[in-house]
Amino acid sequence: MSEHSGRFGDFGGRYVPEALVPACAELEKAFSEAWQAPEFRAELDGLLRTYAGRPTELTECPRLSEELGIRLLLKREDLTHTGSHKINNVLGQALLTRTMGKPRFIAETGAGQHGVAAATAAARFGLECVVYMGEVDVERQELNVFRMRLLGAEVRPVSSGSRTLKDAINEALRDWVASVESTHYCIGSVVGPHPYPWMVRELQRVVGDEARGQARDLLGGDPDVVVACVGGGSNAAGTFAGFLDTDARLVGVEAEGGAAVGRGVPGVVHGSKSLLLQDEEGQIAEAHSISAGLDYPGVGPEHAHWAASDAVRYVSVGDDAVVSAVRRLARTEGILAALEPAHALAWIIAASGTDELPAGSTVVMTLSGRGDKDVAHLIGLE
Amino acid sequence: MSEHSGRFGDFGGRYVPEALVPACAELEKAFSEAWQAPEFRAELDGLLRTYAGRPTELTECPRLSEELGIRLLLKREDLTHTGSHKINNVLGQALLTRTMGKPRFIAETGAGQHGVAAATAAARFGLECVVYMGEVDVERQELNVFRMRLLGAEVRPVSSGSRTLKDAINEALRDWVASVESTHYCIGSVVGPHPYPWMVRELQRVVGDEARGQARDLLGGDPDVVVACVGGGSNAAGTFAGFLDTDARLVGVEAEGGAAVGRGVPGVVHGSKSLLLQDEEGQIAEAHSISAGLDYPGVGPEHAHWAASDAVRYVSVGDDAVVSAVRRLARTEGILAALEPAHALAWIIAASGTDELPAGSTVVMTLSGRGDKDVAHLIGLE
Amino acid sequence: MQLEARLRELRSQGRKLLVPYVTGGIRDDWVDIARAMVDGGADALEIGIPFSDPAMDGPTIQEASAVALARGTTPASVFADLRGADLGVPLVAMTYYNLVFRAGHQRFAEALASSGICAAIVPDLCLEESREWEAEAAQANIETVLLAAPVTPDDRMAAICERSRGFVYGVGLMGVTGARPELAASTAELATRLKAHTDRPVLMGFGISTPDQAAEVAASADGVIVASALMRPVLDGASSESVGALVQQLRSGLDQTTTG
Amino acid sequence: MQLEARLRELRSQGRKLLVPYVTGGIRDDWVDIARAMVDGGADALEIGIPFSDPAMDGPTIQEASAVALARGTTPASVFADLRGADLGVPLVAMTYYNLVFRAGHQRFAEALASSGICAAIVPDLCLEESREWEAEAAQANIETVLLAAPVTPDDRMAAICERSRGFVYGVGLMGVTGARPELAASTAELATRLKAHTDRPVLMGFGISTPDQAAEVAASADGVIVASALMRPVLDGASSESVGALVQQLRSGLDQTTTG
Ligand SMILES: Cc1ncc(COP(=O)(O)O)c(C=O)c1O
Ligand SMILES: Cc1ncc(COP(=O)(O)O)c(C=O)c1O
Repeated sequence: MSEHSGRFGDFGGRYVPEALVPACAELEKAFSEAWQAPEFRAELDGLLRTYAGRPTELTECPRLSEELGIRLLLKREDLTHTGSHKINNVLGQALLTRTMGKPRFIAETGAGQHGVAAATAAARFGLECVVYMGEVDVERQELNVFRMRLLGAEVRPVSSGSRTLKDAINEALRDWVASVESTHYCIGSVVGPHPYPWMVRELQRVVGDEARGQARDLLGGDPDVVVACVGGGSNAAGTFAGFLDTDARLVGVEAEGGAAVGRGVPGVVHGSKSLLLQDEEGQIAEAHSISAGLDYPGVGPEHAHWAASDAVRYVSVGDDAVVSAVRRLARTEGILAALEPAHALAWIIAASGTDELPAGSTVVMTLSGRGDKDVAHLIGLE
Repeated sequence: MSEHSGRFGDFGGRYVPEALVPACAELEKAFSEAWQAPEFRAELDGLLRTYAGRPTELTECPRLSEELGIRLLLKREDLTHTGSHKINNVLGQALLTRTMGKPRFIAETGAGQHGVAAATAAARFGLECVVYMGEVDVERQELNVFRMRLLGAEVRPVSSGSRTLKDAINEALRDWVASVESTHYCIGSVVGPHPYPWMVRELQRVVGDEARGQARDLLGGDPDVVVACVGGGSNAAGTFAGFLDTDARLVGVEAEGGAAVGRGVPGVVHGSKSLLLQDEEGQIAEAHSISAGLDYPGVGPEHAHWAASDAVRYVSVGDDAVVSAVRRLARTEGILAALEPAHALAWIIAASGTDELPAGSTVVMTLSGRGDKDVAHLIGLE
Repeated sequence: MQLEARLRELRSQGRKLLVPYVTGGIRDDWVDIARAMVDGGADALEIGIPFSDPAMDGPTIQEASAVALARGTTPASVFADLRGADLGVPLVAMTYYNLVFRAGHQRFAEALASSGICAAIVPDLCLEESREWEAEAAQANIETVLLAAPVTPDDRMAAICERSRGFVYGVGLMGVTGARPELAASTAELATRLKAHTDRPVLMGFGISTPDQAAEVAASADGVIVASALMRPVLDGASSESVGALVQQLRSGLDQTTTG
Repeated sequence: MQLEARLRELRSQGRKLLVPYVTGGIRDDWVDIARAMVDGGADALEIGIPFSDPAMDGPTIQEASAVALARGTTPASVFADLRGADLGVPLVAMTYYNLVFRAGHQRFAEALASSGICAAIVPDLCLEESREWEAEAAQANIETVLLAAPVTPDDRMAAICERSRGFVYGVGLMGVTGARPELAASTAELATRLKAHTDRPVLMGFGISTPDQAAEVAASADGVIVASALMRPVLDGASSESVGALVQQLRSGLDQTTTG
């Protein structure tokens, strides 16, 4: 993997104040070198394997598949340590933080999964950790707030703007610009200024690479369709990275109220150019999704590029379908999905038997995380 | 593995009303046959691997090990599907339930982990599921109650007696005796009438068998000490089963307020003879532990036998040490242990550097489950 | 007084047998309640020795046990209360095995005997586990009543009938103790099967609460055991006399069935 | 009026430059506030065009932006308010890049120009990303002010000073906008470095709030930008006159520094 330009077609870039330019450059260099260094790769692989529980399984869903008339395989990121794909990214970034000699690790979080993962990696490497989280999310993902605190992280509730993920990112950037010399900002998705979108996709591609191999073992070939949910887009980017050069159709599923690809227009926020929910003037719109992790008006720039180049098809589903998808998977397969990946499932359920997903299709879906964090919220809906 | 007598030295047996004798006999036969049948073993292994995420890792703890002056390896049952070793047992029993042609699956639960696992297996196999849980535990393990409900199980709070695990078992037995022809009672630990203690130990030995192999790869030999927490004793039994024929010293750690081996005397409850906290007359005492899963006045009969024959050493630790052990592991290694296995860790922390666990010892500890279910409770203590 | 001998004698007189149950120590006046039961026409009494974990009992007997224990009832206090009470009918202890095991078989059996109890029911001791106890109980002249359930297979039922002493306890339904609105079909079926297996008195219990139910069961068995239907009013504060009256109604119900 | 020309001219008169900031649309009377600032001695004004996600701003400017947006402020409304206001000093727009990008570079630049604004600061456009905008802005006679930070390396600083128009904005500290009790040591250091690199006016901003702080900074720079210290009272309801008085105090502070 050679160095990356930071551009994905018309998207990407590094839209940051001068104060952050050196840090972005330092990180780009550190990652470029590390990613080509066999020792770094070996250390990361070792951590992913012996600490985080990789490889994760590709699980058949016999009962749900039969009901839907397809063959559904779930890539089980819910089985990783801390319970979502976010761990893949943070372990890589924590290693880089050590390489760069920084003692402090900050993160933003929406669903809390990235915050928990970041707090986890920070504890494992003895880094000081602060996590920014919108007040709305602090409430609806209480369990994860507790987990972060037990892991020794300081959780700072963010009360500005929509008090969700986008505001947490703003606040993390504000911290970073004031602390950049001692602090690594561990962004949780394929968003932000270069090198983040590229780096995070590379750190997440283990999901897609594993899934492709496992699908070949199970199916004797590539699946017909590969589906993942898209918030910032890291689990999807990591998944799709493994299948871009196959014939599989790739589908990214957004939350209806946060469909940056589906309903956004080009814009620049949080350091890169991408598709963005915004008004006529360019004010960023507030996303609205039941899932904190997809409650984000933007999307990673590579997704904007994949959408523009028709490499991936993007669709969206609403909250109600998502909640029933969680219940349906729980009751048919005994797997409690997080609300975020339940978007992917909701689309699969709706599309099964239509031209989108004809009977007999083989489908690989990334189950990006487990639903423990969401059950209190879901029960409240009953 | 040939049929088992149901006796472990002076302990074990089948102390049940006549109404349950045929069901116990049927189960014994079904398990004996299945356990010798390559197809059953292959199906179970497949489920454990592709559904439940086995094998689980044996994780080094570099920072905590250094602090303690030992080499600590954690057997990561927290990384299994549903988050504890309980899944190993329920998948086996769910397969047997299918074999026996029963459509209904009932379980008792303390910490809720067994209940969640049972509800999970029931969903996966399309079985109706009812879980009995003491009212005290319903409160302190709320997350798991929600999880069970989302999985389609009915959770029935038990208000009799101490309103914890022992009373949940009583209530499950009451259900079973009234429904035995259609219902399998999926006991969650190495307790109950024959064949349960034997069967559950066999279903859990995958923990110890894997750990032994992994320890040999990592250490080039067997560990000095193997430690597991003991409530009913299933994770410990499964772990120890893998090391009984090695030179490793085996240590079972009970909760101080539920130390059936440490402070119990022989008695009979819940279908078998074992060590039991009870008064002079034989009334069962109430256990008191911060961890719902160890809040049980009895222990599996094989542990009573291992204690009597000095095959395993049993110790106990108090609530405070357990809570600090959870925090310490979280902050040094980024791993959030359940309160139950934190007992094992608390003992290791206390024993490190003493004659019990001299500097340089290699220690394998079973981390039987993750702490998500406990964090709300722990934060409440702050 | 030997239980089995007495029951056979009564049966030979054409009488249907009535064995009411009382939880020892359920109230201060529990011995008066027992006496009222006798006065109401009981042929023998089942005395529950309360246990902390009555896994085979339904809500009523659970509550009765808990109430008795909360009052400080112990096996020793039950025995003490009975000693010298001279209730005039055979007394059958009913308790869970751990109380027996903890005391020691011999000690427990002797304690029963010395308080005037002549038989014992230990519902969580199935056939395979009870032999030792049966032998040591017999040494102290305690008859061990064994239980059979609707699911008990024939060969096993034969063994139970063979080894049981006092009577054979037919557990009329699959379930725990407790009054139920309808009599389980399994009750009569089991009674019929047991009667075909043995000449020993066959008494049916579990789920029998009304005089009509008692009469119906007694059509195929030698008698009935009634527990929850009597303990419910006791828990609710009924006087011993009114409990005696309930027993009397059961007695009348049974007496209608009496075959010449 | 061209910004850089004007600032050079003032500097050549030995005057230390004062550029107060006002969030466009923060109140109904925001143009009056701007005018009071001019009356108080401002040499130019920085006009904030509020953005929903001001990631480089501290609490005060965040609040000011949120308040302005809640009042319905848009770039167009700010431009409309300014058109014909004739404030008598050069106006510099300050906004985040998305508002520029969304409108289109050319359209945005022309809108600035037609409302009498002559320069722009876009803090999230770093050197690599700003070239296109700079060119299209220049076409509309809009000068683009570039920023340098304490961590900006020398080579980069040279390029910034080279390409910046209007003045060079020295971000005096690593952090977001906002008043601070103490002046950051980095402010003077950066000013000195910038002055060594360029002959263009060097104005320092971020964390300058009192006349003393302004005077201290002006010892090594050509002037200061003051934002949060002025927007805080505006948010708290201060009259435009009293804001003008604050500017006047800053002016006096600077004038003490004035070197012949
Ligand atoms: C389980 C899970 N899936 C998906 C997401 C969305 O992030 P991304 O789109 O970067 O994968 C989150 C974010 O918190 C998450 O927790
Ligand atoms: C994580 C965990 N560990 C241990 C236990 C105790 O059970 P056992 O002693 O059978 O392993 C429980 C019981 O709920 C549990 O949830």
